[in-house]
Amino acid sequence: MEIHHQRRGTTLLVTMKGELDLLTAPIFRAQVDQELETFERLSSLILDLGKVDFIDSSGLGAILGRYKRIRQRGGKLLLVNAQPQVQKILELSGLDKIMPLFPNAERALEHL
Amino acid sequence: MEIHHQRRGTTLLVTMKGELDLLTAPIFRAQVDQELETFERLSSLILDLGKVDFIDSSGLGAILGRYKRIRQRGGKLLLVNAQPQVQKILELSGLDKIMPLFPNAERALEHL
Amino acid sequence: MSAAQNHMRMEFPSLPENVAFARTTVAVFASQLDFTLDELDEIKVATSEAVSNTVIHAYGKGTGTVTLCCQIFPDRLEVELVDEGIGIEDVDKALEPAYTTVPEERMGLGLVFINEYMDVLSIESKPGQGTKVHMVKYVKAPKPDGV
Amino acid sequence: MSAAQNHMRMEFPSLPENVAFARTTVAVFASQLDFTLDELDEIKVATSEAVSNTVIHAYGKGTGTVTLCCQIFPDRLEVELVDEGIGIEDVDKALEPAYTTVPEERMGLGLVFINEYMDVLSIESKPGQGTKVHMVKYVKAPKPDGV
Ligand SMILES: Nc1ncnc2c1ncn2[C@@H]1O[C@H](COP(=O)(O)OP(=O)(O)O)[C@@H](O)[C@H]1O
Ligand SMILES: Nc1ncnc2c1ncn2[C@@H]1O[C@H](COP(=O)(O)OP(=O)(O)O)[C@@H](O)[C@H]1O
Repeated sequence: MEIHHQRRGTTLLVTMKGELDLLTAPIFRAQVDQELETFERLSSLILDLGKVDFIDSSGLGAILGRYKRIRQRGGKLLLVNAQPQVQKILELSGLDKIMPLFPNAERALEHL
Repeated sequence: MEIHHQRRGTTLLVTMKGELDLLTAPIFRAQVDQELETFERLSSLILDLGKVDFIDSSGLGAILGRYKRIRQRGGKLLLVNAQPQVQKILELSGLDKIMPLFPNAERALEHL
Repeated sequence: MSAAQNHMRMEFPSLPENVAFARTTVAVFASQLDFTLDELDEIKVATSEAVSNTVIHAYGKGTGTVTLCCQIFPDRLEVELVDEGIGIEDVDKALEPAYTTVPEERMGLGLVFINEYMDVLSIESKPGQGTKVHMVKYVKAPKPDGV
Repeated sequence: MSAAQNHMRMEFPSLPENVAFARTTVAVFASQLDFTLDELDEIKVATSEAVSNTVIHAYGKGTGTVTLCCQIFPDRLEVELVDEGIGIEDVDKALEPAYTTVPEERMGLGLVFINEYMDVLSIESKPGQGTKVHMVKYVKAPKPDGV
Protein backbone atom coordinates (compact mmCIF):
# COMPACT_ATOMS: atom_id res chain seq x y z
CA MET A 1 0.00 0.00 0.00
CA GLU A 2 1.40 3.35 -1.10
CA ILE A 3 -0.44 6.57 -0.28
CA HIS A 4 0.18 9.99 -1.77
CA HIS A 5 -1.70 13.13 -0.84
CA GLN A 6 -1.87 16.63 -2.12
CA ARG A 7 -3.78 19.71 -0.95
CA ARG A 8 -5.77 21.77 -3.44
CA GLY A 9 -7.38 24.68 -1.60
CA THR A 10 -9.80 23.15 0.88
CA THR A 11 -9.64 19.72 -0.75
CA LEU A 12 -7.34 16.83 0.11
CA LEU A 13 -6.57 14.62 -2.87
CA VAL A 14 -5.45 11.13 -1.84
CA THR A 15 -4.08 8.54 -4.27
CA MET A 16 -3.72 4.97 -3.07
CA LYS A 17 -1.89 2.08 -4.66
CA GLY A 18 -2.08 -1.56 -3.66
CA GLU A 19 -4.43 -3.51 -1.43
CA LEU A 20 -6.69 -1.89 1.18
CA ASP A 21 -7.43 -4.45 3.89
CA LEU A 22 -7.11 -5.08 7.62
CA LEU A 23 -3.33 -4.62 7.54
CA THR A 24 -3.16 -1.52 5.36
CA ALA A 25 -6.38 0.33 6.30
CA PRO A 26 -4.80 1.70 9.53
CA ILE A 27 -1.98 3.24 7.47
CA PHE A 28 -4.50 4.98 5.21
CA ARG A 29 -6.53 6.11 8.23
CA ALA A 30 -3.52 7.51 10.08
CA GLN A 31 -2.16 9.37 7.10
CA VAL A 32 -5.45 11.04 6.14
CA ASP A 33 -6.34 11.89 9.75
CA GLN A 34 -2.95 13.47 10.28
CA GLU A 35 -3.52 15.79 7.31
CA LEU A 36 -7.04 16.65 8.47
CA GLU A 37 -5.77 17.51 11.95
CA THR A 38 -2.86 19.57 10.70
CA PHE A 39 -4.88 21.53 8.14
CA GLU A 40 -8.20 22.54 9.61
CA ARG A 41 -9.34 24.32 6.48
CA LEU A 42 -9.49 20.99 4.62
CA SER A 43 -13.16 20.24 4.21
CA SER A 44 -13.34 17.78 1.32
CA LEU A 45 -11.62 14.57 0.37
CA ILE A 46 -11.13 13.04 -3.06
CA LEU A 47 -9.91 9.44 -3.03
CA ASP A 48 -8.35 8.15 -6.22
CA LEU A 49 -8.81 4.37 -6.21
CA GLY A 50 -7.44 3.79 -9.72
CA LYS A 51 -4.52 1.74 -8.45
CA VAL A 52 -6.30 -0.03 -5.63
CA ASP A 53 -6.50 -3.60 -6.87
CA PHE A 54 -8.08 -5.14 -3.80
CA ILE A 55 -10.50 -3.90 -1.18
CA ASP A 56 -12.62 -5.68 1.41
CA SER A 57 -14.91 -4.61 4.25
CA SER A 58 -11.95 -3.51 6.39
CA GLY A 59 -10.87 -1.15 3.62
CA LEU A 60 -14.42 0.12 3.16
CA GLY A 61 -14.67 0.69 6.91
CA ALA A 62 -11.63 2.94 6.83
CA ILE A 63 -13.11 4.94 3.94
CA LEU A 64 -16.45 5.24 5.76
CA GLY A 65 -14.63 6.50 8.87
CA ARG A 66 -13.00 9.30 6.83
CA TYR A 67 -16.41 10.09 5.31
CA LYS A 68 -17.83 10.64 8.79
CA ARG A 69 -15.01 13.00 9.77
CA ILE A 70 -15.37 14.98 6.56
CA ARG A 71 -19.15 15.24 7.04
CA GLN A 72 -18.56 16.76 10.48
CA ARG A 73 -16.67 19.52 8.69
CA GLY A 74 -19.57 19.98 6.31
CA GLY A 75 -17.58 18.67 3.35
CA LYS A 76 -17.84 15.88 0.80
CA LEU A 77 -15.94 12.67 0.17
CA LEU A 78 -15.78 11.76 -3.51
CA LEU A 79 -14.37 8.58 -5.00
CA VAL A 80 -12.52 8.55 -8.26
CA ASN A 81 -11.45 5.99 -10.79
CA ALA A 82 -12.59 2.78 -9.07
CA GLN A 83 -11.74 -0.47 -10.87
CA PRO A 84 -14.69 -2.75 -11.68
CA GLN A 85 -14.25 -5.16 -8.75
CA VAL A 86 -13.76 -2.25 -6.32
CA GLN A 87 -16.84 -0.55 -7.79
CA LYS A 88 -18.85 -3.74 -7.34
CA ILE A 89 -17.96 -3.88 -3.63
CA LEU A 90 -18.81 -0.21 -3.20
CA GLU A 91 -22.21 -0.94 -4.71
CA LEU A 92 -22.77 -4.07 -2.62
CA SER A 93 -22.03 -2.11 0.53
CA GLY A 94 -24.22 0.84 -0.48
CA LEU A 95 -21.30 3.23 0.05
CA ASP A 96 -21.65 4.40 -3.55
CA LYS A 97 -24.95 6.02 -2.51
CA ILE A 98 -23.29 8.34 -0.03
CA MET A 99 -19.96 8.80 -1.79
CA PRO A 100 -20.45 9.41 -5.49
CA LEU A 101 -18.04 7.86 -7.98
CA PHE A 102 -16.32 9.97 -10.65
CA PRO A 103 -14.17 8.91 -13.57
CA ASN A 104 -11.31 11.25 -12.61
CA ALA A 105 -10.18 13.88 -10.11
CA GLU A 106 -10.98 16.84 -12.39
CA ARG A 107 -14.63 15.81 -12.72
CA ALA A 108 -14.81 15.27 -8.97
CA LEU A 109 -13.31 18.72 -8.28
CA GLU A 110 -15.95 20.35 -10.50
CA HIS A 111 -18.62 18.68 -8.41
CA LEU A 112 -17.45 20.13 -5.07
CA MET B 1 2.58 -22.35 -19.98
CA GLU B 2 1.77 -21.41 -23.56
CA ILE B 3 3.84 -22.81 -26.42
CA HIS B 4 3.86 -21.60 -30.00
CA HIS B 5 5.93 -23.09 -32.75
CA GLN B 6 6.71 -22.20 -36.31
CA ARG B 7 8.77 -23.93 -39.00
CA ARG B 8 11.36 -21.96 -40.99
CA GLY B 9 13.03 -24.26 -43.48
CA THR B 10 14.84 -26.88 -41.44
CA THR B 11 14.53 -24.91 -38.20
CA LEU B 12 11.78 -25.15 -35.60
CA LEU B 13 11.20 -21.87 -33.77
CA VAL B 14 9.53 -22.39 -30.38
CA THR B 15 8.23 -19.56 -28.20
CA MET B 16 7.28 -20.34 -24.63
CA LYS B 17 5.36 -18.23 -22.16
CA GLY B 18 4.96 -18.84 -18.45
CA GLU B 19 6.70 -21.18 -16.04
CA LEU B 20 8.73 -24.21 -17.12
CA ASP B 21 8.74 -26.72 -14.27
CA LEU B 22 7.83 -30.30 -13.38
CA LEU B 23 4.19 -29.76 -14.35
CA THR B 24 4.72 -27.91 -17.61
CA ALA B 25 7.98 -29.45 -18.92
CA PRO B 26 6.14 -32.56 -20.22
CA ILE B 27 3.84 -30.32 -22.29
CA PHE B 28 6.84 -28.60 -23.84
CA ARG B 29 8.54 -31.95 -24.43
CA ALA B 30 5.49 -33.52 -26.07
CA GLN B 31 4.80 -30.59 -28.35
CA VAL B 32 8.37 -30.27 -29.64
CA ASP B 33 8.84 -34.02 -30.04
CA GLN B 34 5.61 -34.25 -32.01
CA GLU B 35 6.88 -31.64 -34.48
CA LEU B 36 10.27 -33.34 -34.75
CA GLU B 37 8.61 -36.68 -35.46
CA THR B 38 6.19 -35.27 -38.01
CA PHE B 39 8.76 -33.19 -39.89
CA GLU B 40 11.92 -35.20 -40.31
CA ARG B 41 13.72 -32.46 -42.19
CA LEU B 42 13.75 -30.30 -39.04
CA SER B 43 17.34 -30.32 -37.84
CA SER B 44 17.63 -27.24 -35.62
CA LEU B 45 15.67 -25.75 -32.77
CA ILE B 46 15.52 -22.14 -31.61
CA LEU B 47 13.87 -21.65 -28.22
CA ASP B 48 12.65 -18.16 -27.42
CA LEU B 49 12.65 -17.86 -23.62
CA GLY B 50 11.73 -14.16 -23.53
CA LYS B 51 8.44 -14.79 -21.78
CA VAL B 52 9.58 -17.64 -19.57
CA ASP B 53 9.51 -16.06 -16.12
CA PHE B 54 10.43 -19.15 -14.14
CA ILE B 55 12.56 -22.18 -14.81
CA ASP B 56 14.06 -24.84 -12.55
CA SER B 57 16.03 -28.06 -13.04
CA SER B 58 12.95 -29.89 -14.36
CA GLY B 59 12.58 -27.24 -17.07
CA LEU B 60 16.29 -27.41 -17.88
CA GLY B 61 16.07 -31.20 -18.09
CA ALA B 62 13.36 -30.93 -20.74
CA ILE B 63 15.48 -28.49 -22.76
CA LEU B 64 18.53 -30.75 -22.46
CA GLY B 65 16.44 -33.70 -23.68
CA ARG B 66 15.47 -31.76 -26.82
CA TYR B 67 19.14 -30.79 -27.29
CA LYS B 68 20.10 -34.47 -27.34
CA ARG B 69 17.47 -35.28 -29.98
CA ILE B 70 18.53 -32.39 -32.16
CA ARG B 71 22.18 -33.37 -31.86
CA GLN B 72 21.30 -36.84 -33.14
CA ARG B 73 20.05 -35.12 -36.29
CA GLY B 74 23.31 -33.21 -36.56
CA GLY B 75 21.61 -29.87 -35.80
CA LYS B 76 21.90 -27.13 -33.19
CA LEU B 77 19.72 -25.93 -30.34
CA LEU B 78 19.98 -22.19 -29.77
CA LEU B 79 18.42 -20.22 -26.93
CA VAL B 80 17.09 -16.75 -27.43
CA ASN B 81 16.09 -13.83 -25.25
CA ALA B 82 16.57 -15.36 -21.77
CA GLN B 83 15.60 -13.14 -18.83
CA PRO B 84 18.34 -12.51 -16.25
CA GLN B 85 17.18 -15.10 -13.69
CA VAL B 86 16.71 -17.71 -16.43
CA GLN B 87 20.14 -16.85 -17.82
CA LYS B 88 21.67 -17.24 -14.35
CA ILE B 89 20.24 -20.75 -14.03
CA LEU B 90 21.46 -21.68 -17.50
CA GLU B 91 24.94 -20.57 -16.45
CA LEU B 92 24.80 -22.38 -13.09
CA SER B 93 23.84 -25.59 -14.87
CA GLY B 94 26.50 -25.18 -17.54
CA LEU B 95 23.87 -25.57 -20.28
CA ASP B 96 24.87 -22.17 -21.69
CA LYS B 97 28.16 -23.80 -22.75
CA ILE B 98 26.46 -26.28 -25.06
CA MET B 99 23.49 -24.13 -26.12
CA PRO B 100 24.58 -20.62 -27.01
CA LEU B 101 22.36 -17.69 -25.99
CA PHE B 102 21.31 -15.05 -28.51
CA PRO B 103 19.52 -11.76 -28.02
CA ASN B 104 16.84 -12.56 -30.62
CA ALA B 105 15.70 -15.15 -33.15
CA GLU B 106 17.16 -13.30 -36.16
CA ARG B 107 20.65 -13.37 -34.69
CA ALA B 108 20.23 -17.02 -33.80
CA LEU B 109 19.08 -17.86 -37.35
CA GLU B 110 22.18 -16.18 -38.79
CA HIS B 111 24.28 -18.43 -36.60
CA LEU B 112 22.85 -21.71 -37.91
CA MET C 1 -19.47 -37.37 -2.86
CA SER C 2 -16.44 -37.75 -5.09
CA ALA C 3 -12.93 -37.39 -3.65
CA ALA C 4 -11.04 -34.14 -4.01
CA GLN C 5 -8.55 -33.94 -6.91
CA ASN C 6 -6.24 -31.86 -4.81
CA HIS C 7 -6.27 -30.37 -1.37
CA MET C 8 -4.19 -28.41 1.08
CA ARG C 9 -4.29 -27.62 4.73
CA MET C 10 -2.55 -24.67 6.29
CA GLU C 11 -2.05 -23.25 9.77
CA PHE C 12 -0.92 -19.76 10.67
CA PRO C 13 -1.35 -17.29 13.53
CA SER C 14 -4.23 -14.79 13.43
CA LEU C 15 -2.06 -11.82 12.45
CA PRO C 16 -3.13 -8.98 10.15
CA GLU C 17 -0.20 -9.71 7.80
CA ASN C 18 -1.60 -13.17 7.15
CA VAL C 19 -4.87 -11.87 5.70
CA ALA C 20 -3.25 -10.98 2.37
CA PHE C 21 -1.09 -14.10 2.54
CA ALA C 22 -4.12 -16.36 3.01
CA ARG C 23 -6.27 -14.81 0.30
CA THR C 24 -3.40 -14.92 -2.21
CA THR C 25 -2.64 -18.53 -1.33
CA VAL C 26 -6.27 -19.58 -1.77
CA ALA C 27 -6.47 -17.74 -5.10
CA VAL C 28 -3.28 -19.41 -6.35
CA PHE C 29 -4.60 -22.82 -5.30
CA ALA C 30 -8.01 -22.07 -6.82
CA SER C 31 -6.41 -21.17 -10.15
CA GLN C 32 -6.01 -24.91 -10.82
CA LEU C 33 -9.70 -24.73 -11.66
CA ASP C 34 -11.08 -22.79 -14.58
CA PHE C 35 -12.21 -19.73 -12.63
CA THR C 36 -12.34 -16.35 -14.36
CA LEU C 37 -10.22 -13.51 -12.97
CA ASP C 38 -13.40 -11.96 -11.58
CA GLU C 39 -14.26 -15.17 -9.77
CA LEU C 40 -10.73 -15.40 -8.35
CA ASP C 41 -11.19 -11.84 -7.06
CA GLU C 42 -14.43 -12.89 -5.40
CA ILE C 43 -12.71 -15.87 -3.77
CA LYS C 44 -10.03 -13.47 -2.53
CA VAL C 45 -12.60 -11.14 -0.97
CA ALA C 46 -14.42 -14.02 0.73
CA THR C 47 -11.18 -15.47 2.12
CA SER C 48 -10.01 -12.04 3.22
CA GLU C 49 -13.24 -11.49 5.18
CA ALA C 50 -13.19 -14.89 6.83
CA VAL C 51 -9.52 -14.59 7.84
CA SER C 52 -10.01 -10.98 9.01
CA ASN C 53 -12.79 -12.21 11.29
CA THR C 54 -10.42 -14.65 12.97
CA VAL C 55 -7.93 -11.81 13.49
CA ILE C 56 -10.46 -9.30 14.83
CA HIS C 57 -13.10 -11.34 16.58
CA ALA C 58 -11.98 -14.87 17.33
CA TYR C 59 -9.10 -14.26 19.73
CA GLY C 60 -9.93 -10.84 21.20
CA LYS C 61 -6.72 -8.83 21.48
CA GLY C 62 -4.67 -12.01 21.50
CA THR C 63 -3.43 -14.25 18.73
CA GLY C 64 -4.46 -17.82 18.04
CA THR C 65 -4.12 -20.44 15.36
CA VAL C 66 -6.14 -20.37 12.17
CA THR C 67 -6.55 -23.49 10.06
CA LEU C 68 -7.38 -23.11 6.39
CA CYS C 69 -8.28 -26.07 4.19
CA CYS C 70 -8.93 -26.00 0.47
CA GLN C 71 -10.24 -28.80 -1.68
CA ILE C 72 -10.35 -28.87 -5.46
CA PHE C 73 -13.17 -30.88 -7.01
CA PRO C 74 -13.79 -31.02 -10.76
CA ASP C 75 -16.70 -28.60 -10.44
CA ARG C 76 -15.86 -26.53 -7.36
CA LEU C 77 -13.51 -25.14 -4.77
CA GLU C 78 -14.24 -25.72 -1.10
CA VAL C 79 -12.61 -23.53 1.51
CA GLU C 80 -12.86 -24.09 5.23
CA LEU C 81 -11.55 -21.74 7.86
CA VAL C 82 -11.40 -22.86 11.46
CA ASP C 83 -10.47 -20.96 14.61
CA GLU C 84 -10.57 -22.02 18.24
CA GLY C 85 -11.65 -18.61 19.46
CA ILE C 86 -14.65 -17.17 21.29
CA GLY C 87 -17.25 -18.41 18.82
CA ILE C 88 -20.46 -16.71 17.71
CA GLU C 89 -23.52 -16.45 19.98
CA ASP C 90 -26.12 -16.14 17.26
CA VAL C 91 -25.00 -17.12 13.77
CA ASP C 92 -28.21 -15.93 12.08
CA LYS C 93 -27.76 -12.50 13.59
CA ALA C 94 -24.07 -12.42 12.60
CA LEU C 95 -25.15 -13.00 9.00
CA GLU C 96 -27.42 -9.94 8.97
CA PRO C 97 -26.12 -6.99 6.99
CA ALA C 98 -24.57 -4.30 9.21
CA TYR C 99 -24.64 -6.51 12.29
CA THR C 100 -21.35 -6.27 14.14
CA THR C 101 -20.23 -6.58 17.72
CA VAL C 102 -17.60 -3.85 17.12
CA PRO C 103 -19.75 -1.03 15.73
CA GLU C 104 -17.10 1.69 16.26
CA GLU C 105 -14.71 -0.01 13.88
CA ARG C 106 -16.46 -2.57 11.74
CA MET C 107 -19.19 -2.44 9.12
CA GLY C 108 -20.80 -5.82 9.69
CA LEU C 109 -20.43 -6.67 6.01
CA GLY C 110 -17.81 -9.41 6.08
CA LEU C 111 -20.21 -12.34 6.15
CA VAL C 112 -22.52 -10.50 3.72
CA PHE C 113 -19.70 -10.31 1.18
CA ILE C 114 -18.87 -13.99 1.67
CA ASN C 115 -22.52 -14.86 1.12
CA GLU C 116 -22.62 -12.74 -2.01
CA TYR C 117 -19.38 -13.99 -3.53
CA MET C 118 -19.46 -17.70 -2.68
CA ASP C 119 -22.16 -20.16 -3.76
CA VAL C 120 -22.43 -21.83 -0.37
CA LEU C 121 -21.66 -20.43 3.07
CA SER C 122 -22.21 -22.43 6.21
CA ILE C 123 -21.03 -21.51 9.68
CA GLU C 124 -20.69 -23.81 12.65
CA SER C 125 -19.94 -22.04 15.90
CA LYS C 126 -20.46 -22.32 19.60
CA PRO C 127 -19.52 -19.70 22.17
CA GLY C 128 -16.17 -20.63 23.65
CA GLN C 129 -15.58 -23.37 21.12
CA GLY C 130 -14.48 -21.55 18.03
CA THR C 131 -15.89 -21.11 14.58
CA LYS C 132 -15.83 -23.09 11.37
CA VAL C 133 -16.66 -21.23 8.16
CA HIS C 134 -17.25 -23.43 5.13
CA MET C 135 -17.45 -21.86 1.68
CA VAL C 136 -18.01 -23.36 -1.76
CA LYS C 137 -17.53 -21.75 -5.16
CA TYR C 138 -18.62 -23.58 -8.30
CA VAL C 139 -16.84 -23.35 -11.61
CA LYS C 140 -19.27 -21.90 -14.10
CA ALA C 141 -17.48 -23.35 -17.13
CA PRO C 142 -15.71 -26.55 -16.02
CA LYS C 143 -12.85 -27.76 -18.18
CA PRO C 144 -13.77 -30.81 -20.31
CA ASP C 145 -11.43 -33.31 -18.62
CA GLY C 146 -10.52 -31.60 -15.41
CA VAL C 147 -7.16 -30.99 -17.17
CA MET D 1 17.29 -18.43 19.32
CA SER D 2 14.64 -15.72 19.10
CA ALA D 3 11.03 -16.63 18.38
CA ALA D 4 9.66 -16.36 14.89
CA GLN D 5 7.65 -13.21 14.09
CA ASN D 6 5.35 -15.18 11.88
CA HIS D 7 5.09 -18.74 10.71
CA MET D 8 2.94 -21.07 8.68
CA ARG D 9 2.63 -24.77 8.22
CA MET D 10 1.08 -26.38 5.20
CA GLU D 11 0.29 -29.90 4.03
CA PHE D 12 -0.51 -31.00 0.52
CA PRO D 13 -0.19 -34.13 -1.62
CA SER D 14 2.96 -34.67 -3.69
CA LEU D 15 1.35 -33.74 -7.01
CA PRO D 16 3.09 -31.89 -9.86
CA GLU D 17 0.46 -29.11 -9.74
CA ASN D 18 1.50 -28.30 -6.19
CA VAL D 19 5.07 -27.43 -7.14
CA ALA D 20 4.07 -24.02 -8.53
CA PHE D 21 1.53 -23.58 -5.74
CA ALA D 22 4.14 -24.21 -3.03
CA ARG D 23 6.83 -21.98 -4.49
CA THR D 24 4.37 -19.11 -5.01
CA THR D 25 3.03 -19.52 -1.47
CA VAL D 26 6.52 -19.44 0.02
CA ALA D 27 7.45 -16.37 -2.03
CA VAL D 28 4.27 -14.55 -0.95
CA PHE D 29 4.97 -15.41 2.68
CA ALA D 30 8.64 -14.43 2.31
CA SER D 31 7.67 -11.03 0.91
CA GLN D 32 6.89 -9.94 4.48
CA LEU D 33 10.65 -9.59 4.76
CA ASP D 34 12.69 -7.10 2.79
CA PHE D 35 13.91 -9.49 0.10
CA THR D 36 14.72 -8.16 -3.35
CA LEU D 37 12.78 -9.53 -6.33
CA ASP D 38 15.89 -11.49 -7.31
CA GLU D 39 16.08 -13.05 -3.87
CA LEU D 40 12.39 -13.97 -4.02
CA ASP D 41 13.09 -15.66 -7.37
CA GLU D 42 15.91 -17.62 -5.74
CA ILE D 43 13.60 -18.71 -2.90
CA LYS D 44 11.11 -19.83 -5.55
CA VAL D 45 13.69 -21.94 -7.36
CA ALA D 46 14.87 -23.56 -4.11
CA THR D 47 11.31 -24.35 -3.02
CA SER D 48 10.45 -25.63 -6.46
CA GLU D 49 13.40 -28.04 -6.41
CA ALA D 50 12.68 -29.33 -2.91
CA VAL D 51 8.98 -29.88 -3.64
CA SER D 52 9.74 -31.45 -7.03
CA ASN D 53 11.98 -33.95 -5.24
CA THR D 54 9.10 -35.04 -3.02
CA VAL D 55 6.95 -35.50 -6.12
CA ILE D 56 9.55 -37.43 -8.14
CA HIS D 57 11.64 -39.31 -5.62
CA ALA D 58 9.99 -39.54 -2.21
CA TYR D 59 6.90 -41.58 -3.02
CA GLY D 60 7.94 -43.50 -6.14
CA LYS D 61 5.02 -43.57 -8.53
CA GLY D 62 2.59 -42.98 -5.68
CA THR D 63 1.48 -39.86 -3.89
CA GLY D 64 2.16 -38.94 -0.28
CA THR D 65 1.87 -35.98 2.02
CA VAL D 66 4.32 -33.10 1.96
CA THR D 67 4.62 -30.75 4.92
CA LEU D 68 5.99 -27.27 4.35
CA CYS D 69 6.82 -24.92 7.22
CA CYS D 70 8.00 -21.33 6.92
CA GLN D 71 9.23 -19.09 9.68
CA ILE D 72 9.88 -15.38 9.46
CA PHE D 73 12.61 -14.00 11.71
CA PRO D 74 13.76 -10.38 11.61
CA ASP D 75 16.88 -11.34 9.66
CA ARG D 76 15.87 -14.47 7.76
CA LEU D 77 13.36 -16.86 6.27
CA GLU D 78 13.48 -20.52 7.26
CA VAL D 79 11.78 -23.11 5.08
CA GLU D 80 11.42 -26.76 5.98
CA LEU D 81 10.07 -29.43 3.71
CA VAL D 82 9.25 -32.85 5.09
CA ASP D 83 8.13 -36.02 3.37
CA GLU D 84 7.59 -39.52 4.72
CA GLY D 85 8.89 -41.20 1.61
CA ILE D 86 11.74 -43.55 0.75
CA GLY D 87 14.49 -41.34 2.14
CA ILE D 88 18.02 -40.84 0.80
CA GLU D 89 20.73 -43.50 1.15
CA ASP D 90 23.71 -41.17 0.99
CA VAL D 91 22.99 -37.49 1.50
CA ASP D 92 26.53 -36.37 0.63
CA LYS D 93 26.30 -38.14 -2.67
CA ALA D 94 22.83 -36.68 -3.35
CA LEU D 95 24.33 -33.21 -2.94
CA GLU D 96 26.95 -33.81 -5.65
CA PRO D 97 26.33 -31.98 -8.92
CA ALA D 98 24.84 -34.26 -11.58
CA TYR D 99 24.19 -37.08 -9.13
CA THR D 100 20.71 -38.48 -9.67
CA THR D 101 19.07 -41.84 -9.20
CA VAL D 102 16.91 -41.19 -12.29
CA PRO D 103 19.56 -40.40 -14.92
CA GLU D 104 17.23 -40.87 -17.90
CA GLU D 105 15.02 -38.02 -16.78
CA ARG D 106 16.73 -35.84 -14.21
CA MET D 107 19.81 -33.65 -14.19
CA GLY D 108 20.87 -34.07 -10.58
CA LEU D 109 20.94 -30.30 -10.10
CA GLY D 110 18.00 -29.73 -7.74
CA LEU D 111 20.00 -29.84 -4.51
CA VAL D 112 22.83 -27.94 -6.21
CA PHE D 113 20.46 -25.07 -7.02
CA ILE D 114 19.11 -25.07 -3.46
CA ASN D 115 22.66 -24.92 -2.12
CA GLU D 116 23.48 -22.06 -4.46
CA TYR D 117 20.35 -19.99 -3.81
CA MET D 118 19.85 -20.46 -0.06
CA ASP D 119 22.35 -19.51 2.65
CA VAL D 120 21.91 -22.73 4.61
CA LEU D 121 20.82 -26.16 3.42
CA SER D 122 20.66 -29.14 5.71
CA ILE D 123 19.12 -32.49 4.94
CA GLU D 124 18.07 -35.16 7.41
CA SER D 125 17.11 -38.41 5.83
CA LYS D 126 17.05 -42.12 6.51
CA PRO D 127 16.10 -44.81 4.00
CA GLY D 128 12.48 -45.74 4.58
CA GLN D 129 11.91 -42.88 6.98
CA GLY D 130 11.50 -39.87 4.78
CA THR D 131 13.43 -36.69 4.24
CA LYS D 132 13.58 -33.30 5.92
CA VAL D 133 15.09 -30.43 3.94
CA HIS D 134 15.83 -27.30 5.94
CA MET D 135 16.73 -24.08 4.12
CA VAL D 136 17.57 -20.61 5.39
CA LYS D 137 17.79 -17.36 3.47
CA TYR D 138 19.09 -14.22 5.16
CA VAL D 139 17.85 -10.74 4.40
CA LYS D 140 20.81 -8.77 3.09
CA ALA D 141 19.30 -5.39 4.04
CA PRO D 142 17.04 -5.97 7.06
CA LYS D 143 14.38 -3.36 7.72
CA PRO D 144 15.21 -1.10 10.69
CA ASP D 145 12.37 -2.23 12.99
CA GLY D 146 11.23 -5.44 11.42
CA VAL D 147 8.27 -3.30 10.24
N1 LIG E 1 -14.43 -16.09 13.55
C1 LIG E 1 -15.26 -15.41 14.37
N2 LIG E 1 -15.16 -15.53 15.72
C2 LIG E 1 -15.99 -14.87 16.54
N3 LIG E 1 -16.95 -14.03 16.10
C3 LIG E 1 -17.11 -13.85 14.79
C4 LIG E 1 -16.27 -14.52 13.84
N4 LIG E 1 -16.65 -14.16 12.61
C5 LIG E 1 -17.69 -13.31 12.76
N5 LIG E 1 -17.98 -13.12 14.07
C6 LIG E 1 -19.06 -12.29 14.64
O1 LIG E 1 -20.00 -12.00 13.61
C7 LIG E 1 -20.15 -10.59 13.48
C8 LIG E 1 -20.40 -10.22 12.04
O2 LIG E 1 -19.27 -10.54 11.25
P1 LIG E 1 -19.01 -9.79 9.88
O3 LIG E 1 -20.24 -9.84 9.04
O4 LIG E 1 -17.79 -10.35 9.25
O5 LIG E 1 -18.80 -8.27 10.28
P2 LIG E 1 -17.64 -7.49 11.05
O6 LIG E 1 -16.37 -8.29 10.95
O7 LIG E 1 -17.55 -6.20 10.31
O8 LIG E 1 -18.10 -7.32 12.47
C9 LIG E 1 -18.88 -10.00 14.05
O9 LIG E 1 -19.07 -8.69 14.51
C10 LIG E 1 -18.57 -10.96 15.19
O10 LIG E 1 -19.31 -10.66 16.34
N1 LIG F 1 12.79 -35.98 -0.97
C1 LIG F 1 13.58 -36.98 -1.47
N2 LIG F 1 13.27 -38.27 -1.24
C2 LIG F 1 14.06 -39.27 -1.72
N3 LIG F 1 15.17 -39.05 -2.45
C3 LIG F 1 15.52 -37.78 -2.72
C4 LIG F 1 14.76 -36.68 -2.25
N4 LIG F 1 15.36 -35.54 -2.66
C5 LIG F 1 16.46 -35.91 -3.34
N5 LIG F 1 16.57 -37.27 -3.38
C6 LIG F 1 17.67 -38.06 -4.00
O1 LIG F 1 18.75 -37.19 -4.25
C7 LIG F 1 19.11 -37.23 -5.65
C8 LIG F 1 19.60 -35.87 -6.09
O2 LIG F 1 18.56 -34.91 -6.00
P1 LIG F 1 18.60 -33.59 -6.90
O3 LIG F 1 19.92 -32.93 -6.74
O4 LIG F 1 17.42 -32.77 -6.55
O5 LIG F 1 18.54 -34.11 -8.39
P2 LIG F 1 17.38 -34.81 -9.25
O6 LIG F 1 16.05 -34.48 -8.66
O7 LIG F 1 17.56 -34.20 -10.60
O8 LIG F 1 17.65 -36.28 -9.24
C9 LIG F 1 17.86 -37.68 -6.35
O9 LIG F 1 18.12 -38.29 -7.59
C10 LIG F 1 17.26 -38.67 -5.34
O10 LIG F 1 17.87 -39.93 -5.44
